[in-house]
Amino acid sequence: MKKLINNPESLVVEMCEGMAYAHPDKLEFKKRHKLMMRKNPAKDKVVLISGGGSGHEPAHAGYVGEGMLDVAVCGDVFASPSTIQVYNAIVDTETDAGTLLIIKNYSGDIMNFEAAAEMAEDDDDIKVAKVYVNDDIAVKDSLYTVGRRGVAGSVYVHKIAGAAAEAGKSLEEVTAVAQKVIDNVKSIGFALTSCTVPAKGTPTFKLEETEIEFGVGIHGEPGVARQAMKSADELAEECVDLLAKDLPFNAGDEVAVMINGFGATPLQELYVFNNSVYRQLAEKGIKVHNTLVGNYMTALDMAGASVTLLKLDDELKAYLAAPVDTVALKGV
Amino acid sequence: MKKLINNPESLVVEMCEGMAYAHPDKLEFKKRHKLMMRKNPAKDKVVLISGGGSGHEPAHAGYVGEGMLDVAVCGDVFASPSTIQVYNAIVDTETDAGTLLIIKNYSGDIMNFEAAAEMAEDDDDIKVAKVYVNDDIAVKDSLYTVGRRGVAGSVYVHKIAGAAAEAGKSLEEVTAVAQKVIDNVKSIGFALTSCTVPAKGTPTFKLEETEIEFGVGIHGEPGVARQAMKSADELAEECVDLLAKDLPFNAGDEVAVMINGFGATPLQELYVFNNSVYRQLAEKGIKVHNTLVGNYMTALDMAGASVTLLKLDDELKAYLAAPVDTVALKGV
Amino acid sequence: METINTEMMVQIVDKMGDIIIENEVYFCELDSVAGDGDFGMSVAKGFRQLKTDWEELAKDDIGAFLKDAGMVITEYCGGASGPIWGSAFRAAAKSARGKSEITVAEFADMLEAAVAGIQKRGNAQLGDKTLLDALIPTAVAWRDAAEQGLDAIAAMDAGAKAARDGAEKTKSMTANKGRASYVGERSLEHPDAGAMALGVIFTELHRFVAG
Amino acid sequence: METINTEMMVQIVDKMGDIIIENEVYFCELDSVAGDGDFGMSVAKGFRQLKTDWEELAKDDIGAFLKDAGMVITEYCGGASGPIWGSAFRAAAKSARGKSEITVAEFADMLEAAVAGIQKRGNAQLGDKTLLDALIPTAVAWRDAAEQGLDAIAAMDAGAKAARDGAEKTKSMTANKGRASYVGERSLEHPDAGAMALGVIFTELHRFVAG
Ligand SMILES: Nc1ncnc2c1ncn2[C@@H]1O[C@H](COP(=O)(O)OP(=O)(O)O)[C@@H](O)[C@H]1O
Ligand SMILES: Nc1ncnc2c1ncn2[C@@H]1O[C@H](COP(=O)(O)OP(=O)(O)O)[C@@H](O)[C@H]1O
Ligand SMILES: [Mg+2]
Ligand SMILES: [Mg+2]
Ligand SMILES: [Mg+2]
Ligand SMILES: [Mg+2]
Repeated sequence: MKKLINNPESLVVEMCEGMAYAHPDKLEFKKRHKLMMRKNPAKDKVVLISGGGSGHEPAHAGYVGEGMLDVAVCGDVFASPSTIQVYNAIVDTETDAGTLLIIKNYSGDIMNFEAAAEMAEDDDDIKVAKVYVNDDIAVKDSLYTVGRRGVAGSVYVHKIAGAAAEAGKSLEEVTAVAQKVIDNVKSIGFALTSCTVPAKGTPTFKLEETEIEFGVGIHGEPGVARQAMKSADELAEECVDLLAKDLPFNAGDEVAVMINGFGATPLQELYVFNNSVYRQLAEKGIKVHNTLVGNYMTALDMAGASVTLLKLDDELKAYLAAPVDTVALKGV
Repeated sequence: MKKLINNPESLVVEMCEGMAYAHPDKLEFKKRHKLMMRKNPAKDKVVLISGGGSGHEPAHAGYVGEGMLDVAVCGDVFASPSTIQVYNAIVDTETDAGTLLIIKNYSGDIMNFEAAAEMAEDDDDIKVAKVYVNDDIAVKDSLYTVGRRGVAGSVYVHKIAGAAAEAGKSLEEVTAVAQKVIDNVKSIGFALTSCTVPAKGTPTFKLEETEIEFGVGIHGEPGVARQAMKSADELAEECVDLLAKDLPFNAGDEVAVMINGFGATPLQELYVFNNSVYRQLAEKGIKVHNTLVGNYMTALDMAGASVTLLKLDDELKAYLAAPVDTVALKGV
Repeated sequence: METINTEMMVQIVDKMGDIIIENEVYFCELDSVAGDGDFGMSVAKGFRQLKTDWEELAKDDIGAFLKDAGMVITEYCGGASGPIWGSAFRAAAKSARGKSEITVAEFADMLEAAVAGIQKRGNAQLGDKTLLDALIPTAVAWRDAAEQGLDAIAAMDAGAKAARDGAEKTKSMTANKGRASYVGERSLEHPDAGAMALGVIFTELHRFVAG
Repeated sequence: METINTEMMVQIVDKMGDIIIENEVYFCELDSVAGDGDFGMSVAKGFRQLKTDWEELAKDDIGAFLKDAGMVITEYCGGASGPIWGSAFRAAAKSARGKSEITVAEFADMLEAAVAGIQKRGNAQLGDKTLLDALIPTAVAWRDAAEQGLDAIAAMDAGAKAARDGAEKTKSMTANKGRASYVGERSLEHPDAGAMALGVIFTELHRFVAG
């Protein structure tokens, strides 16, 4: 493992401090509970809290700021923040308007965010709502599983719920529009290489030069199938076919597209891939209203990418276009 | 080589098209000469043209737009665009205010941009000024070499010259402030891995798990010395010491800092590194006025980073803070 | 040994920490096949903090001690393990509240409370390929031991065996809960990390107590 | 063979393209040690385009042919090689303007013009570890051959030998021009890619013409 770090133990705190030093106008880092807080949020709006394991940079701290999140709760690499951390985030940012927790559908996150919400409601009488992002279509959604993971689609949930909160909507309204995004957003990803968790020091899985893992999440877990490496066009076809069927997305639909890099994929390749995806969507008559290409929800140093589609209506379009000024997202 | 592409030959065009599809409001791609053009530029301002080999994404096309460049001329991977390409960029964007070419100090770029400028001046009577970015202090500047390379410092030249042009300054004034940036900007970088040029298919050099190349440029060339891998703190100390001595940067100076990833370095590591660099600068009494952390001038899939320092005065601060709306830089 | 007193319980938890810390890398490896490879780290982190805070933990009675331990574990164990292990300890604490000595039957109560605590938080059932597939059989084994009048050391032996067997069975399950569920069929053949860890922990603890 | 006519020159440039395309990977490797590894690609790209556009190139006389070829090379050779090889061809074209047959002395004129063209663009001198370290000796060898009254085939032989020797000498030079200068002392021991390529090209061309 060759990483530009000092040591795995202090990594998350050093990273957060490095981020706060870089953006002193936007961010304030509270070290005790690893909370990345928005500088000067409105006092009377619905509070948005997200977070999860670290290793997904710029998520989640990069989405703290005007028009998005109020707090990102930072866990260790790929490990949910603790109940105590989340609880402190809720209590520290309490407003009369209430708090929405944007939770990715992972057992760890669910357990910690829910337990924290219970504590805040029971002990502090804070109104806490929750939404669960579950956009990853790699996983079959069935009664017998914990359901689908939340991955890059979270960014759209942050953006749109953030715009609604900034617009002064009520907790119920913000929660409803967040849920609308969740109901209309789907993602699928693949890895060209494994990532290396710093504390472990070796890659989580091994891929040959000719192999990829299809259907990976953002924690370096293996995907649902190992496949032969394909061209950008072929991968785009496979991803778009799966995504289109799932919601489904149909001819005439307008979508936001995110081509998300997992951390070690050069922008060059992401733009080539966007070209492939764009043409696949065009073939299906699906209209691209808005595109994001970049590293938005990563898995450390994993090479690979995910495609996210969000079906838009006028409400979602308006919130998507609303002003936003965070480290990782400025304007859309 | 495992890359998310279709084939090396069509790579640059597909990438540029993918970029234009993603940002139809900002960019227009002219395929014949691989020119990424700004949509709707002002008709009476100084025209800014930059460019160079591809493989540095988001550079240079990512810096086309309001407050920065008018055209990015895209060469093949790591190869200067041809004289004919640059000539067409100049002719296609001619205004009465004249044209500034922002050239990175590489023999290929110099020869092609200069030959194009001669053609445009001689054949078309266009006023063309040139500046040469040479911020890479890895290379000794002497009478006997071609001088220092232009690397990540180019981004500040684009930004500040772009702001001056947008403010309606004359060609002489824009050129002067671009030169002022060049005179005050220094960079140094190191690689943890080599990159792989797509057409070649194998890494340009090989590094062991315990080695880095110090003093690398942005073309995957080996650096000036192979060293043992160090911690982020140690690398920050080494980089800041070299940079501070070079201009020199002294206690009391105010600087803009760029922590630039070379393409495969996760943001997590860049922020850890920023934390290390920030503390080194603080120790020297150098004040950080503004920080950029991210992939701004890359070398394909190289892992590693560079540190750029720009010494600021009130004029540079004002231009740095001026509005900017490009794919890769929005607000600073 | 008919009963377990506070001092013994403190020693057991201390030893448990040693076992977890020693096996950190192994537990991570178990989680690498179908999980995200951090299980050993997540649990070890909490128990390492426990050792740091050791002097400050209440040692008045078993309940008070387990409650303080549970709070540290809740805060410092990473990922899913924080709430799972934290709620297990805190539920056990409630069940042993005010007691400075517990019988085998009361130990069985405590284990059952821990199971319930984990289920309240994580909603998993027997067969979902989680550590419950080791912990539930362990609780059953302790209950049987109590009914058969076995002493604590014999109960620990039976409990450890039940945990190992339970962990073994997770090999043939497709995961439903936790991250292993994301790889579906691909988690077949591989045991659950948490269940395997309990097998190791209870086995070592029996060896420790048996001397 | 006393002179070289238009047809012969067209064949020579055609063959030159073949040699460059065949050696693309080798030329890249030469550029990998201290350069950025793209030299073979950069040059091959232009000559490949030349073959695509072959039918449209003027073949009226040597000058016209070289000028058209030079324009394609200027546009399609990548990186530094576009202006270097492009200006070499265009300068040579000027020197052979209107001629449909050239003597060994005129060929030497042409090579000297090419050297001057490259120097006007790139500003390098003998000893700067560029392809001029092969091309200048080649021009000198042709001039000597003309003065000694040798025929074109013998001149080509001498020119190729001079190019190979010149390229060999670049091994002991630290680069001043081009990208190899960025690695300073580390480029010692390694020859310049462009100079080595000229050695290969001129050697193969002599073999081709000699039959
Ligand atoms: N819902 C659940 N109920 C009980 N145990 C669970 C549950 N989800 C996961 N586990 C246990 O936790 C272990 C994984 O813990 P850990 O690696 O720390 O969490 P994460 O999945 O967040 O990385 C699994 O091996 C399993 O035994
Ligand atoms: N200023 C110059 N004058 C003459 N030849 C040069 C000059 N700079 C570079 N070269 C030649 O060009 C070769 C490299 O070409 P190429 O790899 O295409 O360019 P780049 O350096 O842009 O990657 C060198 O090996 C050298 O022979
Ligand atoms: Mg985890
Ligand atoms: Mg090159
Ligand atoms: Mg895990
Ligand atoms: Mg080269």
